[in-house]
Amino acid sequence: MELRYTPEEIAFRDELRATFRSKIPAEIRQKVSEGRHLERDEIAQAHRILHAEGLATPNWPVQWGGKDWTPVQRYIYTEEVQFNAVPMPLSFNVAMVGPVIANFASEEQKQKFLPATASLDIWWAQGFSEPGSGSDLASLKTTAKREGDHYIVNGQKTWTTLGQHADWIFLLVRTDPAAPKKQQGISFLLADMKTPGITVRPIITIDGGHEVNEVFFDDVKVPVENLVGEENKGWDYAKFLLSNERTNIARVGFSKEKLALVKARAKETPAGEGMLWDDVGFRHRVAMAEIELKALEITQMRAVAAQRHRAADKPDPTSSILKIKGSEIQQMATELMMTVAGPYAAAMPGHSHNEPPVGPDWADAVAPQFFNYRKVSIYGGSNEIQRNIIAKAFLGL
Amino acid sequence: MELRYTPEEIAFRDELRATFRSKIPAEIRQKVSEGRHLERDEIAQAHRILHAEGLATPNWPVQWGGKDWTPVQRYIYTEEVQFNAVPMPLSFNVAMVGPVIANFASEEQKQKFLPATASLDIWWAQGFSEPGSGSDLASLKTTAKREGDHYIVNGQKTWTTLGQHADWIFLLVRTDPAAPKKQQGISFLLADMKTPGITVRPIITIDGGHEVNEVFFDDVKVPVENLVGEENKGWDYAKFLLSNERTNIARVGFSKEKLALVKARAKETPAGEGMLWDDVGFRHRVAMAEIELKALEITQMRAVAAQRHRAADKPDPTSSILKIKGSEIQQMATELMMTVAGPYAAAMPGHSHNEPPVGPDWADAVAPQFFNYRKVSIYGGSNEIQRNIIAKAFLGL
Amino acid sequence: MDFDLTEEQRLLKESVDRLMADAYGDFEKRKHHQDNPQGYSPKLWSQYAEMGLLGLPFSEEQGGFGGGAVETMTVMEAIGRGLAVEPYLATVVLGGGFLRLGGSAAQQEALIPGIAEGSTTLAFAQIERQSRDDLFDVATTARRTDGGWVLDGAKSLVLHGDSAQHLIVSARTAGQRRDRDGISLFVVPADAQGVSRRGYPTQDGLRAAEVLLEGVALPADALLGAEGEGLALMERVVDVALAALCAEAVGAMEALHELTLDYLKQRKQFGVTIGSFQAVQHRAADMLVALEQARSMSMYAAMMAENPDPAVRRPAIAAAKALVNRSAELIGKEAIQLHGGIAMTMEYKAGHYFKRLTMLVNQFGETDTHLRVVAAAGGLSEAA
Amino acid sequence: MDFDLTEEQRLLKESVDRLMADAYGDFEKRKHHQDNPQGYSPKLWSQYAEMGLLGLPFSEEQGGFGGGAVETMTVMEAIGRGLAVEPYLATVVLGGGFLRLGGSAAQQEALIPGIAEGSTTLAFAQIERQSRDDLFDVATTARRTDGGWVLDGAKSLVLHGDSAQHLIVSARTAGQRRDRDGISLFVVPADAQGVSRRGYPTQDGLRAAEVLLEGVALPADALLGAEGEGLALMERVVDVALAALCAEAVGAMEALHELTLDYLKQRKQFGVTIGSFQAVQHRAADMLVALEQARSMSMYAAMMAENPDPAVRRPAIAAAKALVNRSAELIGKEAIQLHGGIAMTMEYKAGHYFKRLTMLVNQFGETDTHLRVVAAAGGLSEAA
Repeated sequence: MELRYTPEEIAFRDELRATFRSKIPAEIRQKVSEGRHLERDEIAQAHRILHAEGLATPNWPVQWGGKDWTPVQRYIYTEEVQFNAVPMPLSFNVAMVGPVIANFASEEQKQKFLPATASLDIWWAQGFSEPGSGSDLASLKTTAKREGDHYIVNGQKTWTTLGQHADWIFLLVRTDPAAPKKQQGISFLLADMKTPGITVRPIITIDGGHEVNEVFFDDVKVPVENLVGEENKGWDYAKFLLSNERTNIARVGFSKEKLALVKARAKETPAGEGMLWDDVGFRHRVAMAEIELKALEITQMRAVAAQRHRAADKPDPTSSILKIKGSEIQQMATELMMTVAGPYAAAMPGHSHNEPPVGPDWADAVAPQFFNYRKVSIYGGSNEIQRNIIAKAFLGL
Repeated sequence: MELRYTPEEIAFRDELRATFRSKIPAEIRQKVSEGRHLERDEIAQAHRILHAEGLATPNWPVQWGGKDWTPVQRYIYTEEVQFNAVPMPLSFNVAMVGPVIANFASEEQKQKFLPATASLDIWWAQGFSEPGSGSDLASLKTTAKREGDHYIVNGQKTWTTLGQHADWIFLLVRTDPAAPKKQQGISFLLADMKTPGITVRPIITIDGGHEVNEVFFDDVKVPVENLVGEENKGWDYAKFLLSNERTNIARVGFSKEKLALVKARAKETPAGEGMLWDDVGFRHRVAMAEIELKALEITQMRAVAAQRHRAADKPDPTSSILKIKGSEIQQMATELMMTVAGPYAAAMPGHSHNEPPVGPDWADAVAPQFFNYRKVSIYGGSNEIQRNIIAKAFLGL
Repeated sequence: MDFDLTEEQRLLKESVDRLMADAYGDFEKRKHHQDNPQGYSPKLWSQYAEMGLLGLPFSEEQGGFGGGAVETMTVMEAIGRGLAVEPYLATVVLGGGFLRLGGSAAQQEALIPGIAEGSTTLAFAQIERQSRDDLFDVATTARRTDGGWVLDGAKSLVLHGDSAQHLIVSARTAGQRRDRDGISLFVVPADAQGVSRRGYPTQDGLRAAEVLLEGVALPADALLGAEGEGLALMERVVDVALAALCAEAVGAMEALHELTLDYLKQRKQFGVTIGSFQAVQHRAADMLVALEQARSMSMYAAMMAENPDPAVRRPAIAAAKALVNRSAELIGKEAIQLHGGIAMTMEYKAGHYFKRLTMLVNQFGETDTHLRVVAAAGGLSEAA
Repeated sequence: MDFDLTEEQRLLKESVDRLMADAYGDFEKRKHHQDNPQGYSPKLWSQYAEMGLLGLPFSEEQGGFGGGAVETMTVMEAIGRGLAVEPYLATVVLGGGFLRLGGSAAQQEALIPGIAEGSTTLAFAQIERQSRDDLFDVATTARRTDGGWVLDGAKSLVLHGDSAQHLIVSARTAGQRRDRDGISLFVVPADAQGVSRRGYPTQDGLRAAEVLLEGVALPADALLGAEGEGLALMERVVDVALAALCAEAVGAMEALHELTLDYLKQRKQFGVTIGSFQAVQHRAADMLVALEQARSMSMYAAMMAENPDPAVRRPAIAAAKALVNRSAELIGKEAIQLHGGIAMTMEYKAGHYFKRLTMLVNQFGETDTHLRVVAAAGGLSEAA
């Protein structure tokens, strides 16, 4: 039993860290650190830098630009991306549709899509959730009817993150409404967002950000050649896709970065006779958050180390634990930051860049991130769904 | 809207307080305050003193020794009993079987039982719970078969508090096993504990105390004249009985007394460079407990004041709230006392009275009370049942 | 002991509830109100005045209707339920509180009638760049001149300070920045020479302003209350405001809880309403417990808010706010979680309640600040 | 990074688990063990010795088997699962820890072989009437005499102090009661003139003793470690013990969680198993989350426990204990609540786990004490 990284792993980490810090523009990293939304160009710029460094798609098959990393190296990579406030390479491309195409698509599709997906020449959106589906994803209603060489797609997707920037969308559609189970009769399609009949409508979230969208499909003609794998087998590919989020689910690196920032800012925030950091109650709250995070980090590492002993396609019993605790700690960190900002969190972000900030420079982004981060216990399988999974699958209740 | 008591109510309270403090022996009140189990004689002595003062059965009909008090006065009475660490008059007599007899029994039964019940010449036990019933009381299995002038009772009761001291027991039995609903076909019987076939077996709880018992009924002959009210209507009387616990359910007086003691002891407990009371973290915990208790007290008072507007037999929508919060605060108080006792809570109560205590005189009773008080969120309808009630009856879920 | 509203209070409640239902029942209307330059609807504000809400807490001699903290509680609860954006707290509770409790007869005569009829709005300018929530942390100075005062300094996050006609400003007339003595209060016309303001929206949909005071010359009678003794008055008025905030929070929590219950009864998942899941039911029950505890403490705060003895009043109000904060946090977060994604959208009302509750929790000091007050007083005394 | 046990460790785990299953699988046997005068079974203790558990942490030169903190963790987890009452912590972890880390060669030679073969038991006598959990709060004195020492004082709650042959006693050789310097440690034979002991059971079914030291004359070589520098050694050994307690807690929580799951699957109410209620399921899931977090921190503690640098070790161990405490409180209370009445009875095992966990939470300092250590160190450093 050994908690420490090997010297090779430390060297690997240090090299990544140096690359991230030297190559990714400081302004972008600062925006991420302060919890501000990035522009399309900033996301694309960071992604393309990582791609140029060979660091955008490490989890892909080597022949398509992936790395033959160990589970520990993959873990270190994710940690360091988050800890250094680097924008994650676009997950719809890198963690979702890319691996599905690499594993299940035709050779022709791979050639057509994978290089452009890796380089972000195609920006993908995810079309899974629907207004009525919520945590019951398989209840989706969007239909695709085969007519000659095309599917005619009708329906609505929602919570489509960054869909306003997307060139293409991968989506689940119902191709056999008569299938006996709702998980059957679903297919996995790829569609060009410029296809007539696709409309994107922004959803503004309570933090004021435009991160998600509704996407409407009105008699949209999708060529049959854009079907991935077999018709009516789409649920299998979706499950594969969703299970890929696993190693990233705890977001330990994010919380580490955020708690470090909480401490740094608390040390320069006057409160009472000294600094906020001198307040015992506050320090104990931070300490408890750091302790929970340390425990989560080790729980995560245990899961990573255990991958050696498990077939890649077997579900990881700890992923639900990582999701629940990880989201709780991320929310705890944004709450602690609210305490640091104090009354100054109340001001809205300046409408003009010429206006001086209210309170510290970073304070206006604190409340929006606190609001925004309520999502982390809702999306990706809500924490209630995770508890159901634990109870049924692992506790046998 | 007026929170304060009227001058008359304050005079009433002060009079009660003076009576309790002057009449009930200080040693008994101290044992209650320290959370120690009382002997049979101590409970009986306190009960009889209250009875002599006319203060054992205030909630009974006036003709049977009750008081024509307002809801506020009744509330003050309960508060003061608890706040002054006076043993409650035996609830099986006073709050349970007495009111049932007074409301539903025959005149003959009233004459026979009520005076002796009030004076504790009969010590009653409650025979409701059964090993398999738990929170589903109506699933009880103990049977009573009519044979001539007797019922023949067979079955087992459990959690029979202080049953080891009891002269008589009131119990629910199934007289019509064929009734279509489990709540039907239940009768309410009174049985002399000396009747052949009744066996009492102690249950020792994790605090080491002997508070509860199992009671076995093996062909026990109970005269038909000991049936209360109508055969097969026992569930109605049981519901009436259970609803009588309402005004006492929050136990605000208990928690007040306990938190006052936490503070008093913390002020004389050395910790760090000063006293434990000087520790900010500890004081904030106590403050939060006191605040929750103040809120509960007002919630309780609101329920009491609202009794003016409600028919006496209508269920009180706040009683489940009072039960949940009241039990949480009682447990919080016993936990705070554990912190005050610190390492000295670990020692078991001295086996001989000649042995000097380990740590402060009171420390040996702290852990047993902490253990014992886990029961308050379990009994009397567990907090889970209370949440079910709130959800179904008041939230319409 | 009595928790009923009087007949008058009941009528007041009914009419404010009706006003709020008309003005905010359709959630689109709120955005409409916010689109006005001052961030709220002057027309609606006139309706407040017509209903007598704006003169409510002032005595009849002062030109008001002689209402007390219970009346304020009633109005603020309705404001909380409606998620209203009018400057009732800033003008009537805070500004009005300073006039009622510390203003000279002349100041009262000059301003209260205008408040009552809706033509005068006020704001309390206290927070500074370094002060956080410490009322006594005042760097703004007031220098005595011939027959008057000159104020210099900067104030932050002045609630509705961008549209108020008069600001109640805390300024130091003696002592060091964090001394408890030496703070004085001034009534500053917003259009006085040297006052500049920058208004902006707050995270919860209200308005606030940064206020710069550069050599603002004021007459001698601009001083409100006794020179150098402003802290005690501020604490008193802020306690009144904290009680009002407790009531607003209770109204908002109540509405948010109802909204959540409605959603749980309608929304289906896996073929059944999500309200039929027991884990969800228990959490909705815990929200009710938290709401009722908060309601009790809001009543407690109302009954204690006008107590002039700070040794009795301050721990009581602090206790109320601490508990209301805990309940607001629980109910706010649980409401969002039980709703799921829909509550994360601007279009739906739940998120806005959550945002208002979040900001309200931190208004005039976060929970630990209030716990400190209670603990420093040795806890809550037995006296009810 | 590696969380697997080595082959030897796996074999160790299997054999301790088997021993515990034999000795404690039937819960009646525990009472039987406790009925012995020393509060545990000497026969079972011999089995520990035969299996090599008692010599485990000592180096081979010292007469042991060269195990480390991971081996101790493995044994303590099994002890926690079994709810075992043997003095492993007192004798091997604490007593053995002092000998290993601070004892002279002569002291090691004199005592370690006896420990390893099961004939020598030890106890750590530290707590005093006023000290609570402050290791540096020592009123007991050790006076230097010709060629030796004389000890005077009283020690409380000496775990297994009634049956131990030797006590490791903290006593002040210089300075004031709460000075960090001037504390020395002594090996005191329990039968030395002037030592009197009163043994009693503890709330969790173990044994402890009050120890009176009246003019106890000791030879010069009774001093363990450097004169006046006992605190650093105590902190080091107590950190090893805290790591062991974390492991014991994890074992107990794991067993208690399993016991609860079994009950939830069997017990029926309203016609169905209570484990089919979703509210119950979610709470059982939260217990698992708490258990796994605790397990991670117990591993962390094991990996940090032998680190000689207190600046690295102490915050890490304190962090582990703080988190294990939180988990133990949650799992203990929830296990009782989800069981209901049955868990309140002496006859059923769950309540005994709860009692052991409750006492364990407070052993060597409650949660706040440990949070203070972490916060004082500026938090947990990034170094894993």
